[in-house]
Amino acid sequence: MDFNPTDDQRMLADTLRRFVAERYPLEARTRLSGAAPGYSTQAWRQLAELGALGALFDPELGGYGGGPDDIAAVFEALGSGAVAGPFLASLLSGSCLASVGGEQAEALLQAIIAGDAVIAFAHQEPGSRYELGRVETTAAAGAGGWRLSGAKAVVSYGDAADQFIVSARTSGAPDDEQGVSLFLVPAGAPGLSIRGYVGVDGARSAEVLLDQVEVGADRLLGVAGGAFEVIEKATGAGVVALCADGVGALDVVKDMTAEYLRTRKQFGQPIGSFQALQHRMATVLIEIEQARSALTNAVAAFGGPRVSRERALSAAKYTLGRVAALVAEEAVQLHGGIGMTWELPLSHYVKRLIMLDHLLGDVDHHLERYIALGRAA
Amino acid sequence: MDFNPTDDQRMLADTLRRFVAERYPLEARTRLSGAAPGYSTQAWRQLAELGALGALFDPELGGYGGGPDDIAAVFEALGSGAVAGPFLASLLSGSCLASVGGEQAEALLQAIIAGDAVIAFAHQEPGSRYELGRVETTAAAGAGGWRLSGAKAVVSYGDAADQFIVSARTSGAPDDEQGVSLFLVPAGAPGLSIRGYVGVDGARSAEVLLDQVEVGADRLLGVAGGAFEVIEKATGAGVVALCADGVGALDVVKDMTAEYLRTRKQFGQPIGSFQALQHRMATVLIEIEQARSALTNAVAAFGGPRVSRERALSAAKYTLGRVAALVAEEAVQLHGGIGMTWELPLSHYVKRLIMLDHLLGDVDHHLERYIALGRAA
Amino acid sequence: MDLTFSAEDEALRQEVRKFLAETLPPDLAQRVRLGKHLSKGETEAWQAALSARGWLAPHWPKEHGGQGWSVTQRYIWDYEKSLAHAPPTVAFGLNMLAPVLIKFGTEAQKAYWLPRMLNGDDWWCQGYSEPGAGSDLAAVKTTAVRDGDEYVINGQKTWTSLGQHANMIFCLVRTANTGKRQEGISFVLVDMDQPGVEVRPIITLDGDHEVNEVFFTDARAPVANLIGEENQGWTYAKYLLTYERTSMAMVGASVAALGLLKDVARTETKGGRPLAEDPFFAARIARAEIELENLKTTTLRVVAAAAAGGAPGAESSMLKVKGTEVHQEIRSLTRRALGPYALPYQPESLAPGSNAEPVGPDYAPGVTPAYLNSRKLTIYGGSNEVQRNIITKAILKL
Amino acid sequence: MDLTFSAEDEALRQEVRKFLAETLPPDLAQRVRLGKHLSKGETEAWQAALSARGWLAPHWPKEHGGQGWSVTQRYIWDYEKSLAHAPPTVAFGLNMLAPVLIKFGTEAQKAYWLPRMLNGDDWWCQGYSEPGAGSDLAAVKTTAVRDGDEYVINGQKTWTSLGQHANMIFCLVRTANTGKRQEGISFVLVDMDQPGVEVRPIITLDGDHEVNEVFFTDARAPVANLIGEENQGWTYAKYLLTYERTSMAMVGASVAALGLLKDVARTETKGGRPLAEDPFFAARIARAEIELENLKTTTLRVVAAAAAGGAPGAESSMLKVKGTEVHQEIRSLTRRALGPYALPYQPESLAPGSNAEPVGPDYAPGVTPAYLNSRKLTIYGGSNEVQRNIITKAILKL
Repeated sequence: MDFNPTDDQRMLADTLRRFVAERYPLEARTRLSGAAPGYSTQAWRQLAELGALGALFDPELGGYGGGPDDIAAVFEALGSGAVAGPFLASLLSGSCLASVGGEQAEALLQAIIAGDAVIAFAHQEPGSRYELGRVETTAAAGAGGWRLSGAKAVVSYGDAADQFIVSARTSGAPDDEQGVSLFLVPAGAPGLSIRGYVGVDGARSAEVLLDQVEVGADRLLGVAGGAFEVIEKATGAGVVALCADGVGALDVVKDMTAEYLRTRKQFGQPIGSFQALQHRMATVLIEIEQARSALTNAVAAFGGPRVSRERALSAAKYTLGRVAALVAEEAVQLHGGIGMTWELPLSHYVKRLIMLDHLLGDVDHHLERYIALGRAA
Repeated sequence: MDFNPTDDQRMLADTLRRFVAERYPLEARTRLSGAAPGYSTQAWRQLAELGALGALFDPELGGYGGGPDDIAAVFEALGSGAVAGPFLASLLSGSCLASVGGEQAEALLQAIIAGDAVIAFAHQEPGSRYELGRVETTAAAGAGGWRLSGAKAVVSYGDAADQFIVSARTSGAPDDEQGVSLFLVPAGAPGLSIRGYVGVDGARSAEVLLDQVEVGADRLLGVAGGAFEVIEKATGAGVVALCADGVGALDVVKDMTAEYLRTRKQFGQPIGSFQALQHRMATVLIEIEQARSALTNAVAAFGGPRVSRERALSAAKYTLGRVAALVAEEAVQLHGGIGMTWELPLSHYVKRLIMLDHLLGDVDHHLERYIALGRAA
Repeated sequence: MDLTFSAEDEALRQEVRKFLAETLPPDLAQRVRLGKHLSKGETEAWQAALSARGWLAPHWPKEHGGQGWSVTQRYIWDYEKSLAHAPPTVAFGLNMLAPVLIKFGTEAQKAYWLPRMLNGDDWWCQGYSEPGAGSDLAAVKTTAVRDGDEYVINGQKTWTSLGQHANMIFCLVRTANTGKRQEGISFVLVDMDQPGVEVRPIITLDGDHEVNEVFFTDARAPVANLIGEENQGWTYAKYLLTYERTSMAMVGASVAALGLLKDVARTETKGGRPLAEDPFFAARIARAEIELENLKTTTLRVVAAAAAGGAPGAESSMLKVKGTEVHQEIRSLTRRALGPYALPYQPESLAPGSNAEPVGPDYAPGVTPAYLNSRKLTIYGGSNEVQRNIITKAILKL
Repeated sequence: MDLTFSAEDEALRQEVRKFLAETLPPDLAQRVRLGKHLSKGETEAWQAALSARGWLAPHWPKEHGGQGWSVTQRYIWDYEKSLAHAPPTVAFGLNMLAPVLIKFGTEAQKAYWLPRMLNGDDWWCQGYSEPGAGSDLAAVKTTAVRDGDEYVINGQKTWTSLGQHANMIFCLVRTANTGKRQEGISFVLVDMDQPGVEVRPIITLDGDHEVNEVFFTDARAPVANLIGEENQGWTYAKYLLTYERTSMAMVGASVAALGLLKDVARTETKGGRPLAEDPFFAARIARAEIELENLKTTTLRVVAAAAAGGAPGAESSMLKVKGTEVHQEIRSLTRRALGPYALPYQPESLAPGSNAEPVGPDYAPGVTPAYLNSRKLTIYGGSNEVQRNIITKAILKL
């Protein structure tokens, strides 16, 4: 039993933290987020060189990590720096490419790892909420290829992407898990329109419309109609990443709040000496440990059989959603008025923690999923 | 707008409180609860003479009250004294009798009001949980009467009753709202067996088995198959009573806890000076006001159309269940070890408040019912 | 027990509804409902419409241009306005300064300032909080030094809502340093259109510019602008803080917000069906609705007690705590209801007069900002922690 | 990161399971599962069976008859025992006094008392709390005055668990009144079979007789029964309080309780279907289960840190707070699950050896008492309020 990261993971995390703190400060990132691509492409390249992307993928595929603990180590470091950028997008797309395999996919994966390509994962739709199997975008087979039509919603870094992995229905009803396929679509494809915007959490996303977008037959990734498993797997990796990101941010918020309680004085004494605040801070500390444990459980179950893996993932995302909201709201309240201000770095962590619940499924979605998976088991 | 009880209601409540405090102390009641009937029959008669039962019923039926605010005034006084006895049973049965009307019913009602008869309401069954329409006990029509068979669960003061009002199915499936009928069954009827016991809240109840119990045709109360509305109405009155009982008990628990915080010293100061406890006590105080308001809402909606009436009743029972558990648990915790002891009067109020949720529907039942009624509206 | 309003009060309610139906432009109400920001002009135009009807300050005595409404009538008025999504009136002059002026001001002060409020000549803001003071209002450091018939003011105020629009500010300033901290504070009206007053924006969590810092550098105010007696300002400040506390329950605002939440939940889908039908989410809404129905009655009980002459003490603190918590919960649920579309940050859609096409449904842009903004409710106006202290101390009398 | 137990630890787990399967009578396990009370004899017989296997005190060093198990091995042992619904061993001697004896006792004391514990010769109880002291353990008023080679003891202890069965009690007594309150306390072993010791029952909320008051009136203890040095008892008491704190997370007990809850929810019906399928109730169970799964890992992280030589500080307080809250929640849900059958009070069904026919399902009699009894968890063993103070102070270092 060993709950510690490996030396490699620790070193990478330290390197990333240092790079972000010294070379890529929050202020600069906030400024850049206002327009596409939303981040410093130079810093992106440097982060890739440091290994932030390679660590997300298997050595067989050109990476040097790829385990759930590797993913967690990278994203915890990113979360503690509140770093925005297409990390999650790269993980999701990269995971899909890794699952389907083949020459084209592997080449793209290597481009992602090198920081040369940004591939967005265009799966979620305006009406799908967090359901993985609900896809209304269609792909009709035609001469020599496919024609895609539909709308994709809140696609992470959709306005920074060179290409998209687009899920589309090739058969079945809108909520069938079967019948969903993945396609590679270049950002410049005729009929594709992209509306980018910054999110409340400082990361960019985009609405992506596909109006009769034509792609060649070779742009189908994997088996037609069989993408659900690939999507679920990628989403699982994404959930680990978001939970780790959340744990990283929680630790920072904890430290900021503890420091504030220690140093801020009111009625002539540090506010941390007020017992009512102490007891609430104790809850914050306890729940952050629970969140960390939930992430650990998800990492531990990642390599196991589907039901226990997915249940642990849903339990983790549920826990992180619950704890992140609790801690974010308490941090603001314990800071008082100053906690409400944009200028304070805390606010960026708080918004990120709150928005965590709106990415890849919220607490209700994952609690219901946890129950349903348990019933099916 | 006037939130105060009438002078009559206030006088009656004061009289009841005084009687209970001076003539019928908790200690005596606890001792009596160990065996049937579970209360002092002398005190019961005196309470009837003081008007505790008459106030629950309409003047047209021989009472001198009968409004939801009358019911609330009586039960709030009883709750503040933690008085056990077949008050709820009398209200439920009396409400049924009042609904069906007729000579027999009115005579029985007058006997109840006078304290001469105790009639238990045998409706709930081992598998019905809190569903009003689920009745598996059957009544088969035969020559000159009915034959009843089935099991009735946790019948309030079933081992103190002279007679029972028994719900039984005369047609339909086990969960049909239609097809339920009410019968008057004497306690000594052949085939009727009663197993009485004291409850955690100090009130007695009984399991009642009916094995081919025969009653005459005249013992059918109201229209065959049409009892659901009567039962729902009676249960509504019961919900008002329980909520008022809870509000009465909450106020006492609040006072006991405040007194304890004021007088108990630890680490050299009154524990009420510890801010963490102050803030939790503030929550207790706020939520008790919410519970009182929920009762007020139920009383106000009682005479209105069915859906708004039943929603307000369910909202009130839900609120009382939530607040009662919160306050009971906080009261024990704020008292510390001494709050865990049977000897402290607090413990009896705490158990009563916790058990409130197990009578006539718990928080989940009533929240779901509130939602379902709103959807149907 | 009688929970119906009197015939007179019900008649007023009908009159209010008729007035709102006739006077409140539907597109303005819709903008308020969706959390869009109003321009200074829009707020002023709405206040002028109220003033024309005599209802800009109906809680004032008739002699000062109000209607002398009872606490019940004011409750109905506030509630109906919120329900109709009417723009909020700017409270600092009408609801905060005016009662102090009426009670403690000179005849000249009343005669000058009150009609100007009704005319919309002044936009008032509040100079109470100072940096680092938080809930400790008596920690006033801004100084006012007498110089002939003027005060010379130096220092800094913060959390000054809508200060960017204001031309006048009422301030707590320190005029003496002897005795307890609560002594030596004075209550002074300061013109903001002078070189010694600088307003700097504070951007809040939600990205909005609502509050400000106000810096005084040798700013001047005539001694005629002193309210009441010098060094007695704490008394007036406290009076202001205890005035009209039932409004802190935010019942009307929460009923309106709950209406939006239900609309969103009926429109958003989950598993192909309306989110409102999902058992988990329906339960979340139902719990909030029940709490709000209870709170409404708790508030009315305090209103009724106040109408009968009782002075609400700890009760108003209870209303503040529960009311703000319920409101936050409703705002939080609306954010949840929105799903992934809670994420896009769309300040351009919220800007006054904007017709920007929203990302996601039309109600999307305002939802997360309203949630984030609502976090202030438990901090300001006496933080909920301070209110909890008050609530328990009132019963424990320690 | 590697979350699997070592092969050696896993082997122990299998060995434990085998032992429990062979040794623990199923009807006894069922009685424990349903919250029935065990007789003194049943507990002693079970302890004798453990002792025969050498596992009554496996956490003791081998030289004293233990197994010298690591913190991980002890975790596995405790967890598996709970899961199998084994009767709890009486902790006061084995887990509380013994570590103090081993660390601070004389050779003679160790040689005499430790084997007697393993033999079941003594039933120990704890004399720490005093009336009115609550969480303030240093407020010791019971006095011990030296009289030759004996102490003469006067005073009162309370909350003495299972004192009615005990023949020995270890006490904190005041031997000096100078200096700080923590000074002048001594740690003494007192024979209860003497006229000066009287035990009176305290009946708890659930109607059970578990705790007692113990009165000392000129009771006597030989000076040979003093542990360590006179007036240094506070040191030993504190050592005892920090020893083996991961068990306060109650993970095994909560997993067992959750199993019962799920069984009840599968058996009880709502709307004609198993309660476990009701969305609300399923969510209640799932939330508790997830918290428990998280807590399990939080506990293992502390165990791993302790195994690596770290001394748990605020972590054990966190485990205590969360563990007791999770356990209470599970007990509360089980009560809810039972519906109307939570109401009957059935002490006769819970009495040792009883075969009384239960009212309602067979699991009914124990459920509400277990819920009520669980309320003590957040009060004793250092109340959760005291633990929260510790947790935050550790990070704030104020």
